[in-house]
Amino acid sequence: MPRIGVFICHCGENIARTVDVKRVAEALAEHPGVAYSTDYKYMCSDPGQTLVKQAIVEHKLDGVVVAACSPRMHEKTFRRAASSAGLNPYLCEMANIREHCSWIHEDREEATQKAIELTRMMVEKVKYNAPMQAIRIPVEKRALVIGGGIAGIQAALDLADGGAEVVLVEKEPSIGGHMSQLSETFPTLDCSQCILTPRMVEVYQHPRIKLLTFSEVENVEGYIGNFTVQIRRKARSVDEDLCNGCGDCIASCPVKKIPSEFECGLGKRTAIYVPFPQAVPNTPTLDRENCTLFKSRAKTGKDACMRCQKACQRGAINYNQQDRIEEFKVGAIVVATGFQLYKITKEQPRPGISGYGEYGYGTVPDVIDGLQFERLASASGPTAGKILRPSDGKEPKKIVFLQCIGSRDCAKGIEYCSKICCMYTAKHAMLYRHKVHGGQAYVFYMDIRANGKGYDEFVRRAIEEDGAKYLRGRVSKLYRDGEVIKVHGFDTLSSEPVVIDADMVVLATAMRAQPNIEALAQKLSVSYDKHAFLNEAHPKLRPVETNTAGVFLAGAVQAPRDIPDSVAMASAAAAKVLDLFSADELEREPTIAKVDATICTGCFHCERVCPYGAVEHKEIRDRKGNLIKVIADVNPGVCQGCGTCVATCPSKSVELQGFTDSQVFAEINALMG
Amino acid sequence: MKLGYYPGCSMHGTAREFDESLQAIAKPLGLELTELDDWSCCGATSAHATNRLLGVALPARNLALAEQQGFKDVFAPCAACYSRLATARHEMQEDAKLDAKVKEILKRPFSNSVGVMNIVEVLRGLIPQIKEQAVQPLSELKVACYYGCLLLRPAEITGFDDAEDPSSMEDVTRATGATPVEWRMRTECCGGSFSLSRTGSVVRLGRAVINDARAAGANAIVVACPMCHSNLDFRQQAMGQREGATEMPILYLPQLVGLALGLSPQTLGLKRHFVSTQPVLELVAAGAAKGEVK
Amino acid sequence: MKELQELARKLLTDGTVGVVIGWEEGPRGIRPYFCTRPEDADKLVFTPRCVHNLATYLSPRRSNVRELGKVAVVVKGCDNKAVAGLVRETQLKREDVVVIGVRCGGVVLDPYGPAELTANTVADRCPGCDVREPHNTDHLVGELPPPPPGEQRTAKLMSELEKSSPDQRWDFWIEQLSKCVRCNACREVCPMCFCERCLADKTQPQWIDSSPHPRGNLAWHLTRAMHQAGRCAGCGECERACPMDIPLMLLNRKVAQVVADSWGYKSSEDPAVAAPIGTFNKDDPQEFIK
Amino acid sequence: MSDNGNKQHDNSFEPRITAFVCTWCTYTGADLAGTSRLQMESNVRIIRLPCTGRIDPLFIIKAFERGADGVIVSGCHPADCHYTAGNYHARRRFTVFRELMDFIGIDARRLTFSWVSASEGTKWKEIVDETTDRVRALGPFTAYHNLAGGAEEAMAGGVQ
Repeated sequence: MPRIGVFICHCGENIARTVDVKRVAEALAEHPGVAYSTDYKYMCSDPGQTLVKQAIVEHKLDGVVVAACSPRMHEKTFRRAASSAGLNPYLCEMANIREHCSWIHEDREEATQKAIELTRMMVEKVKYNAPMQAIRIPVEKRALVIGGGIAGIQAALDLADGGAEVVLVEKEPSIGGHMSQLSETFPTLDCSQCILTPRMVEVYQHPRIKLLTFSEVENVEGYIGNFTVQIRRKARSVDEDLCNGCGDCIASCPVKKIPSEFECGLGKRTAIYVPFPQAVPNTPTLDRENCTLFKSRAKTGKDACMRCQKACQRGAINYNQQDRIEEFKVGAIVVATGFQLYKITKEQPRPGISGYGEYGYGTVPDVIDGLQFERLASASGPTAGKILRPSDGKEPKKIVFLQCIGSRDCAKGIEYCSKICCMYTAKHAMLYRHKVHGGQAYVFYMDIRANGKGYDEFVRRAIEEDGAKYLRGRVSKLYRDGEVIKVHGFDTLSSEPVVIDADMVVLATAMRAQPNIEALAQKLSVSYDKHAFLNEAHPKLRPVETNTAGVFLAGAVQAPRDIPDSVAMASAAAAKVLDLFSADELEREPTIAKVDATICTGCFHCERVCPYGAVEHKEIRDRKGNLIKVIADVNPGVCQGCGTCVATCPSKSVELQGFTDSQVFAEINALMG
Repeated sequence: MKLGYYPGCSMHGTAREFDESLQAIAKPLGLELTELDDWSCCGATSAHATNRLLGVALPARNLALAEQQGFKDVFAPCAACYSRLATARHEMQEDAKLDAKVKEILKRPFSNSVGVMNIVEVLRGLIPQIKEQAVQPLSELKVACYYGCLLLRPAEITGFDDAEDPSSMEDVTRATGATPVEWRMRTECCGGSFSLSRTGSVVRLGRAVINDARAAGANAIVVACPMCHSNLDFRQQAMGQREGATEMPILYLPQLVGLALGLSPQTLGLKRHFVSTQPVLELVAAGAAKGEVK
Repeated sequence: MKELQELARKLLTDGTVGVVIGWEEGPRGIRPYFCTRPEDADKLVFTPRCVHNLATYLSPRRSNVRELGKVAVVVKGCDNKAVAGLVRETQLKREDVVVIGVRCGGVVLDPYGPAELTANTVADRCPGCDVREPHNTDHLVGELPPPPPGEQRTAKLMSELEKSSPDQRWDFWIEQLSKCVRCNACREVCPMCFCERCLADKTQPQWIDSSPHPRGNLAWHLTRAMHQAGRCAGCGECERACPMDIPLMLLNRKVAQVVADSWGYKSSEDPAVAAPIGTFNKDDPQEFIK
Repeated sequence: MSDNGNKQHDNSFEPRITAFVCTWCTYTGADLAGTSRLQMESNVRIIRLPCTGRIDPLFIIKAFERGADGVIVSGCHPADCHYTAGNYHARRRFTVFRELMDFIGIDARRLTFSWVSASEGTKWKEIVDETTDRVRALGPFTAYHNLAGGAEEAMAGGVQ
């Protein structure tokens, strides 16, 4: 006869108000197999847990059912309590009589009856619970960091400084990300390059960081502690080991008019190029799409030009370089792939998102986006830090900033706030005023969201010291009228239409998820929201973890983030990884599938349905070594415990520990009441 | 394309030339228009301004007729009619209570299955046919495409083009060989039904529209709404086009298409306007003289 | 016939196989025959009375068959789908078996009954058959006879049943299934029932009541039909084997129809064609889910 | 035997409904309904499983055998499965099973299949209330419960 203890929680008044807890405890005391049944005000409290522990010892309990809140809330709590009293933690289950009973029913009689039945069901289940041991898995103490923006750089450095090996993968030719394009940063106005480039160099020089630029994640297999990742090293046509970064090839390149991605189209670059002077590594990359040689190859099959090869004294230029795949074993993955900016134009790459034709972006040259303004304001930018109109190079005397371009606009398909635009617009207004004395900046905003340390003070400074005129309202349209851009807006605070003759307009565009991030997320089995931002495991309590164990998030891949947030997330993710690496082995919940070798016929339906590829083929041989049969075998490190194999197996020769057929059967049987 | 044709009051009255030009281009473009039997008022202006239920029930009656008469789509060339019919369809879809109430009033079976189309939408769908049938190059003609308000708004009801930055009229115009100019007042208000009650406002608004079109280099304004036409054409005199400013001809979109198809000004009702369309016809002739006639 | 016998003799003589599984004339009619000696090859026949699906002897449950050496099996197109099924589900390595396909013009309902193939005697799976000439075989013998006569009776019965009310269907099935004596002939004859221990024999927990009463019978036959989804070769052996004449193929056909309508899957002779259960499309139909 | 239990019964009947739900979406959605204090019918008993992929048609058969008048199966929306694909496999499985049940003559209205996400507490309430109302109108599933059984007949006798 089992000896099960039943503990009915009042949850203060939360349960006891609707459920007659005394009656539940009494009813359960009569239930076969129940050795002890009681109720208590707060089971999760210290005395409550003590009550459970004492009962386990005193009544020699071999199973515990706590009827209280949702197991999602306190299952861990009570299993720990059971464990400390010497009972295997997996012999403890919870009946949910709060969320699923007292909170959703008013009738006391009905609720009490239901609570009794729910608790009985769990008692019946526990009778079939088996002691289980947490699973131990070895850990590969090397981390993969995907993305070499500020978040990836921070994570890589923290990890490497903490003693871990790091593989840092960046898809562009240089690390640095969006931050390297910025002029100054809010709220301190310190130069972005000045604080970032030393970090980039540190990454390059760190003995424990392997930096792979112009590379992308091809494939990910395995599980926490034991991932195998394949990295595609894209052919940059330049041998990284031979190149010394002298730049002779760049000087020799005849194709000089390619719009520079780094300068957001405001500057030009050559076909063989480094994106910006401080690039890390300082190794040029050949843009094959624009290279004369490759164009000629595609057209005539013959190589033309070859000037860069001739110019290179190290013989580092290799036109026949191919993409190659490198494989690494890693124990954890930090995803720090960042964001892209919302496209303002009518044509949108993603269905469900629409642009703003009425803002003239792309047709009126002096309407630019925020990142382009950063390049204008940057000392190393195309105008050497002078704010000049792209159309005629004149200094704009009146400038209008429009916030929330794309953000918070359901009609455009993006309802979220991009978080950084209020701040960088204030910064732009300030920088503008510092550079164009006597200039006037206007800002159209919906709300000012300046909720960081020193942020609101910063916006106030833009308004009060630098005289930016903030107008609360939207702009309906703007168009070129001779020399000026007529900006038609509405000031909702004075309830008046406003028309501004601006020399230049800057649109603060929304932050969007990276294109094709879904493909990477799928490789990592990480879920994403409808905007393709990757999902954290818990919005409050597990903000940098994902639902895939061993995969962590840092920066704007998860949601719009500014630099301080991204860095904080990166350090948090690094700390999580170092925590993971601090032990030689990992412990995991033992809710995994197990095959009964005696029954399995090896039809491998289980293998077909397993989302994780956890089912392997195992040969069963007799003593002489003759093959008897090939059966399924579940790799406990890979199995995540969904149980799809169990429901699929025709002969029921695979079981899911913790949710066995016997346990479910017992629960269904208990329905009889 | 077979469509149920809902003329509304204006097509048989002040906007006769709209109707005439539409009928004239229908055949060559393969458009089969069958007038709804027993159609009634769409509820524009008075009804929907005074009584929401009536404002929906009136157009719904016409939609129900169309459904009964077996039409998949109703085509309402008048922008106001289009707006009312499309609004009724939309509101009944969104509001189950209203839907039930209106159906009760209608006293006839109605499953709200009929689509509603406007003139721009219909012609946009016929761009390949227009290009194919065009015999008269309108290459000398620069026109300002004027959308006004009702065709595009509210965006969730009309939905056939970008309400803030539309392009469909320009697309149709390009198909005729004429050049659409870039201008800013395309979607501004013409004053609408205040023509009689607040003529001054209508004149002021209309003047801004015409001036901007002229500044952009347009030889004519193309409209898709009888109200817009009336306000811009009829009120031009009151706008006092002065000091060398010439009059601005206002054409209906099917008139422009008809010109490209080589139809006579008479057939297209081009003689019915207050502002002479002669300058337009001269430019068409100039274009014909320049280019080869197909 | 001669062609088949010659082939079998050759395979047995040159040691390619240890046994050719085919059919022979028995005292009461046609019966399966395990031919292990070249001199017995003349006993092998193929007539419209060769109803049995011999693929069932390839199942790993028949380990005694494998003791005879490498197996050659004679299959009709329908039987061949079961061979493909066994290969697909890793119960059989294709290279471990020599598949001799016979061109078929249909078989009768009963191997011991009249030999003449008419609309009345034809087996239900035959009319409209799309695999009268088997594919993916190692050998293909015989001339292609004319197509089978008659029409599918089950299809008609199925559509009648579908048109009736749920209560009528319930009454029909409970009446039919009440007859079941749980002899397990349906399971034993089925080539796709190859589990070492059938779920119906599992006692901890006992999902399916083992004694022959309507409740357990219903659970058993529902479960069997579910397990056949996308796997049933459609050979009809279960129904033929049933001593109580329960129309079991009605269930299998119904399931096959759902599988075909929902995901466009038809049972195939090609082991490489993925079974519908175990795969999915993200946009599979789901009207029934709220 | 002819009474399939598909007919209108008097109002005093309260159906027993068993819900098999996945822990990540629907169970959490039901928790949210609780946290939001959404009042609903008290006829549903939830059995928590990791994933809809774990839910076996046998569970439903057994539930009806053991006295359930209706069954709910619910899990994560397509593309939201915590295990990436368990719900897709479940969808195929139950596509067949539901049709089969219908073919056997079990009123499909006794079965509810739904996707309820962790944030859809309101939808869960609607599923519970709607299923309860529907099954209440259908009456007790006496046809199934009364199917002759073996030794357990005595046990089953407690239920109509």
